[in-house]
Amino acid sequence: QTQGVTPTQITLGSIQDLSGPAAGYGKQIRSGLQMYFDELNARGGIHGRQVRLIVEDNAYDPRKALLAAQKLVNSDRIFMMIGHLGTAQNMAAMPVQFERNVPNFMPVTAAREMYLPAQPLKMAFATAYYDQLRTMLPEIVKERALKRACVVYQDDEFGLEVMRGGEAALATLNQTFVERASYKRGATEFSSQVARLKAANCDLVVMGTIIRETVGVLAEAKKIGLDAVFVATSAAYTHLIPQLGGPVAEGFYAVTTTAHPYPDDPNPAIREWAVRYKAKFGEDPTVFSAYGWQIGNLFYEAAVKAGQDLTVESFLRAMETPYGTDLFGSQGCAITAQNRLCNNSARLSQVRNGRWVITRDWVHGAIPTH
Amino acid sequence: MTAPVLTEPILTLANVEAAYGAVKAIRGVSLSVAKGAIVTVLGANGAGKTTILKTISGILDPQKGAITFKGEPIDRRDPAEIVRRGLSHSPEGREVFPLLSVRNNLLMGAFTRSDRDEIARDLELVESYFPILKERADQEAGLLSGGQQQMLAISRALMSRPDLLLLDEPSLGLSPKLTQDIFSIVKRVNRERGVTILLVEQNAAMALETADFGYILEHGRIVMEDSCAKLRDKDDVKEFYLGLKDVGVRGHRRWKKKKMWR
Amino acid sequence: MRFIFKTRYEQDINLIQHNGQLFWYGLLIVALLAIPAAASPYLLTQMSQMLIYTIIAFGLMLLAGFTGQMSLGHAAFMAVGAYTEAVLAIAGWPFFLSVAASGLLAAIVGVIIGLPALRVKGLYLGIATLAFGTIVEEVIARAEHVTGGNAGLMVPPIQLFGLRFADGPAFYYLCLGFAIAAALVLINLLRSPTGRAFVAIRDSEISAQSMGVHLATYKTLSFSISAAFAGVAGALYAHNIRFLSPDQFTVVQSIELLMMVVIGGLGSIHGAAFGAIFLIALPQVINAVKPLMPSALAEATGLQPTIFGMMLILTVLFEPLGIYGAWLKLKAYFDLFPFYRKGMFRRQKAFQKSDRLK
Amino acid sequence: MQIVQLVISGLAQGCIYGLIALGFVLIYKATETVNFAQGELMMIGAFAGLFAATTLGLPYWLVILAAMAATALIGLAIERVVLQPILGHPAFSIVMVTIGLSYMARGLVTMIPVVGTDTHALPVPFRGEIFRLGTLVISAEHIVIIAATIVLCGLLAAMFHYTKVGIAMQAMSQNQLAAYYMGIPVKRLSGLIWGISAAVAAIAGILLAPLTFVHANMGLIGIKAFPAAVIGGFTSLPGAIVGGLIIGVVESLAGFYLMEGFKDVAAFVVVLLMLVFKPTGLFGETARKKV
Amino acid sequence: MSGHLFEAKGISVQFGGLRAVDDVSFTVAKGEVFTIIGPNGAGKTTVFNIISRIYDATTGTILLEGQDITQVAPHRVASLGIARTFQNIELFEHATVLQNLLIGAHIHRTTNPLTEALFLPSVRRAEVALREHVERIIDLLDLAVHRDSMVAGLPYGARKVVELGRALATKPKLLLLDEPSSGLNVEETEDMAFWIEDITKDLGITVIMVEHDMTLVSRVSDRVLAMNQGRVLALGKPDEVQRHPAVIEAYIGRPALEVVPT
Ligand SMILES: Nc1ncnc2c1ncn2[C@@H]1O[C@H](COP(=O)(O)OP(=O)(O)OP(=O)(O)O)[C@@H](O)[C@H]1O
Ligand SMILES: Nc1ncnc2c1ncn2[C@@H]1O[C@H](COP(=O)(O)OP(=O)(O)OP(=O)(O)O)[C@@H](O)[C@H]1O
Ligand SMILES: [Mg+2]
Ligand SMILES: [Mg+2]
Repeated sequence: QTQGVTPTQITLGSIQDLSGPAAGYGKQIRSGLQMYFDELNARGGIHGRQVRLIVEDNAYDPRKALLAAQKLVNSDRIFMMIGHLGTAQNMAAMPVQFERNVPNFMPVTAAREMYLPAQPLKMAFATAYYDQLRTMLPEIVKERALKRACVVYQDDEFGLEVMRGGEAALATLNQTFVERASYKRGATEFSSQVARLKAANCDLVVMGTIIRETVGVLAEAKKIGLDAVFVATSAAYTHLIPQLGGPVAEGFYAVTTTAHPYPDDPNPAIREWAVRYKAKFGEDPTVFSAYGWQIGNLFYEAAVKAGQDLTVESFLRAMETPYGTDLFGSQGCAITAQNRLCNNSARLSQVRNGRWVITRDWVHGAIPTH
Repeated sequence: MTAPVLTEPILTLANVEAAYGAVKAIRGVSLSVAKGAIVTVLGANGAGKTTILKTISGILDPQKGAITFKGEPIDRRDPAEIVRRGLSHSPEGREVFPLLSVRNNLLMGAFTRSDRDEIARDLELVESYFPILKERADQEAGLLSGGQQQMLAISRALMSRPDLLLLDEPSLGLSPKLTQDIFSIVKRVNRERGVTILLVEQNAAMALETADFGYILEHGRIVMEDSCAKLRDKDDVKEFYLGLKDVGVRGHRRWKKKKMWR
Repeated sequence: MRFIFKTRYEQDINLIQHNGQLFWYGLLIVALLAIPAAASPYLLTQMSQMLIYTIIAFGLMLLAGFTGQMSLGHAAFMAVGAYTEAVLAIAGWPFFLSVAASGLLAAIVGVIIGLPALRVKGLYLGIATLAFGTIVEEVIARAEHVTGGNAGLMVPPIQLFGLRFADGPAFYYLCLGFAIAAALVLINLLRSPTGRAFVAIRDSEISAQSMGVHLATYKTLSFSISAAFAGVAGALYAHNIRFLSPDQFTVVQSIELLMMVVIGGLGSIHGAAFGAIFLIALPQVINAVKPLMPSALAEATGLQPTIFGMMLILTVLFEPLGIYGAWLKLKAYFDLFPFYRKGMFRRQKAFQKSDRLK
Repeated sequence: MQIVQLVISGLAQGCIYGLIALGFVLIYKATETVNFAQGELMMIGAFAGLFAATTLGLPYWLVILAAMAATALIGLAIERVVLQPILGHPAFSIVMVTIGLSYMARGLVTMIPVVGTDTHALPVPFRGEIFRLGTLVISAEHIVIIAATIVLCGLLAAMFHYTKVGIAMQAMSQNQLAAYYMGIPVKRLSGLIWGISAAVAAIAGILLAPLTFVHANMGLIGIKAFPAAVIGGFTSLPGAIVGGLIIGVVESLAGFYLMEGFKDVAAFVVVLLMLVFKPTGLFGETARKKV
Repeated sequence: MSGHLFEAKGISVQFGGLRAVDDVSFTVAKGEVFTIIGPNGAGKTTVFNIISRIYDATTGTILLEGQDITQVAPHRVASLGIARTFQNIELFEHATVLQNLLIGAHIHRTTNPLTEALFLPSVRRAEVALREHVERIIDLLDLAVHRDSMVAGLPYGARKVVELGRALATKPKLLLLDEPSSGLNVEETEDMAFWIEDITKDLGITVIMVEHDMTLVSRVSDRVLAMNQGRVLALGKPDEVQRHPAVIEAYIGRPALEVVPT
């Protein structure tokens, strides 16, 4: 008998930040997942099994993530960990899961450790920050003929990944960063960092920043007149950037995978989905809601393929077959024994008139092998 | 000494009990202080004298009994409110504001008043009682010597122009000369300003000479009450509180004689 | 009510004062030994975690409760212990050696952090330790080649006598052993001159000094013992968590540690243990009662911090002596049973006095 | 020129630290406890301002007044409900209560439906406006912050030194028992000072909002304000501001000239040095017990 | 009894503009009871604070058994054999009387933290020995009833005794008593006199005392030093000093009050 699977129910676990600094995201991922599974259960579930989702809070603290993972794995006996948010948090939780043969399914973090080193129980969908920049940055640099690239990054694993990705991208062009500036997570004041960038005469600033820091840096840059192209990863691709930044966010670039589901999206299916979401949760969906929904959907498709006899093995076998695009236009999923990442594609968006606009469609990155 | 006209009591305690946690400190104390009088409470160490005063000024809540001040109940009230009704307390252990200047300490004594000129006049008055307070007006009170702090505490209590003044061992740590001064000041304040005074003292001789009426407290109970003139005549008082035996309290005996209150 | 007639001074010194105590502590030990038989693996990890925090609480209680020195940087000691253990375990040191090294290194850092205590007190000391804690956290994040920096560090399981002590009953018993040892050390110190010197410093530095207590020595000693406890606990913590990153040892964590001893009951050894139990059990309890709450509340993001804060406030408000205080009252109630009087534990008015003059 | 620009930015940021530190010092001077929830009061003030500006659509100056009033009321209420019952208990207990309060405030704010865990922007009339002085750039936000700080500090310092109530507040922090003996309404003054320092926090929150936005965790900046207060001596209002400025400038310069990571610990290094070399801070009085 | 146990040579202390102690010299012989009297703020406590090294003397030297101790660290004073009590009582409030006394015996510890952590048999033996030492003091001072009470709850008088006991527990050669009888009534003052006699006669401890109760002073002191405004006013036998006109003028005031029973 597989843990977490009964004839009538599949128990899934997820860990989100529900009270810490990333609680905004955590809640939206939870809502996206919840919406998918509620609708799925109403449709009759998977082979007659209802899906039960247990969400734990990690407050964006790896220690709490670990305890939550222990609880989900050992006490709630979940079948799979799904859509877990945060790099360090996943790193802390994975050993506990793997010891009990509980897969880590599509964590919401674009760190390479989510699929490397390759391991059957790891499955990831998020193009790594590293790869996002490696694929996208040379395109911009060449297009705009930029000469002096700089980086400002959050001083943690996330920021460092961005910085390394940028370095790798520049290496292909025989460039290096002319200035680097970092800040500690939670920082609110960036004058000295931006002053350094200005002093270095940067014309491109790669940003390993998330939301408030992104806007903070942009505002400070505008203030002291640092005129450069600003590019961030998908971590900064949220509707909050134009909303908070207002005019200072105009022209800012971010690498994108799933596009933000605006309520007036040209795609009627997405519009209709957004209406359902708003009816259920009382607020407009965000790109994180979409991630949650996409992860739920991929789980459903694989679990259906795995058949009536749902075990970890049958699920993993089903996962290693190709999957196509979804409601949000994903580039499908092609996981193999060696490659545990769905795909390595990304596109580029820019803030124009207060909303995100895709400026360059999918670029397919190389299949990661490290 | 001529007994002052004893009018209605300004303060009465009826059957008051107070405790620190599980330790009962005073048990069923009843006393009354006539308006305009000087009343003293005598008692050995730990008898509960300080506790009585603390209970009156609201620092300690009584467990039982009633306290009336100027005809109104004041038990279980906020201490600050009781003070505003015209009661002032110079506590055991001085309790000055250590980091405020001497002058500000005195002004805090007049916190409840707003008559600037009168306050200035009272300030001058207490500074004339204790010139050192004027000399050291700008010094932090915490750096005064023990006796100087005592003078400050008494003066500060006077600054509120109380109707009833509670004095807890005012002569503690004062030089013999100042001790005499203190008692004459107590008398003057009482006579000239009509302030009623409840006095707790270890210096029983002085207390009995200064006060009109006295209570004797043992183990939290009042065991004797009488006018001071009469108290001074009792043998036990003479023996245990005044030390009026030829050779000390107990002569050369090292053991203690049991008190027998008659 | 129990009356104990003492005939020899040793009776005051002895660990166990009477047979009743012997019985209850014996029972407690038996229960603790029996837990692995009944508990699920998850519960067992939690129990180990609880024991680990008990060790920290013992140390912090010695410092805050008995020496009167406030520490807002205790997580730093834990971090030093945890990282030392991780690094040495990776280097293949035998466990008992590496854990000793962890305690020792934490103690050394404790001495350094204790140095400001020689010049500043109370609040200032709190800020100084907070500053130190932040700096230690930053150093760990920066020393990437040793600590793995912000990327974190995986900790290998303990190998002892060829056996794996990674988790389950084996690791639990290991923690239990350390916790009992820590309790004994603490009790022993407190009933001897060192412990009394600590208490003296807490109550009046000026007269402690005139009694010949060298303030600097004893304050740093208290810091280092306390840090050593936290260091050893940190080492165990590293194995229990198995993944270390600097953000596990922030100021917030330090504050939670302090919260633990306050809720448990400052100035009592029992209180330390109660506090640790509370800190670990509360999130579990909240999770357990979540299904009973209206879903809007149960899913609210700020539920846990809110309840945490509320418990802290309620404790201080209604039971300043913490859980231990409540426990004492309960005991007194039963001891005195028919004679219990209502006003007995009524709180008196209290008056604060300046800490600036001590 | 570079250095001047850095110093200006540092000063502006330092004023924010100073304003929060001012709140610490106010409460410390009057009650000798440290309010760990000061940062959270600031957060509440910012949210109150946000509500006034967006939902009620008030003009900016009214937003400030409304936020001050609302936060002061909340401060008063907090004092009344959780602090008054333990007034007089050891400072340590009260500190723990304020820590509890800060947890609760952070948690409860996220439970308010519209607010949640999101980040919000407070509309400000002078947002983004800058003045240029040669190559130097000063933003209107910073000028407002600096001016507001100086005025507030002056007013409050005058209150403490020259008014009866101000002296009484100092008195009650030094010896509460004696304060009662003097008829000082300790409870009322304690409420009053909480109200005032909450109002100051609200100002800090509104001034900070354009720089860091409004969100549940914005109060954590309070951790940096501790060193500011300590450097100033913890009992001196101007000291708090000076301490804040020092930290702001040191951070700004350290971030530019020193290696990575120094900016974040600069405040703490400075405070440690201060405690080692001058434990009472720049303006603190040396209090020594006389025996 | 040749040679001095203690000698102060020209000591002065300056606090800002105030010269609290001004060129004071005196010697104390072994076994003597040496009393310092003087008006409030004369600098008596400051002299004690210099001897116990809480303050640094601005000028002058202090010698114990001929050895210069002007510069020793404050915590070393106890092991040199000097113990003191405080004017305002500085006890360890949240410890029991027994623990207070045991802390007093701190300098006689024979164990170290390492052996204590393990509570080796040697620690147990040492603890019992310390306890026996302390119990003798408890017997001497009649403190048995308070042995296990928290100091915080004791009445003022009892605390004075505990403080005396704590000072004795250090086994001093020289005991400094700052106003031992303040706050005590006649009977308790009497006890104090007996104890001071016992301490000097039976334990051979030399006593320097600051005191305002002239009866006690005359009864126990061998020599008296009168100070005023930091300077020496008179030095000699108790009755000589008490009759000294300057002393009467500054300190005693009119002759001690005689309470004549009417
Ligand atoms: N804070 C306290 N906690 C517990 N018990 C106390 C406390 N204060 C006083 N007591 C007890 O209450 C009793 C009365 O004390 P109180 O201070 O009123 O005595 P007193 O007559 O003023 O003595 P003294 O002459 O020493 O000042 C004493 O037995 C004392 O032990
Ligand atoms: N640390 C200090 N700073 C400033 N002045 C001080 C300090 N210590 C004492 N003084 C002053 O020195 C003088 C002597 O004080 P001291 O305490 O020695 O007096 P004392 O003789 O013991 O008086 P009392 O009998 O009142 O206790 C006083 O005027 C006091 O204000
Ligand atoms: Mg008394
Ligand atoms: Mg003196």
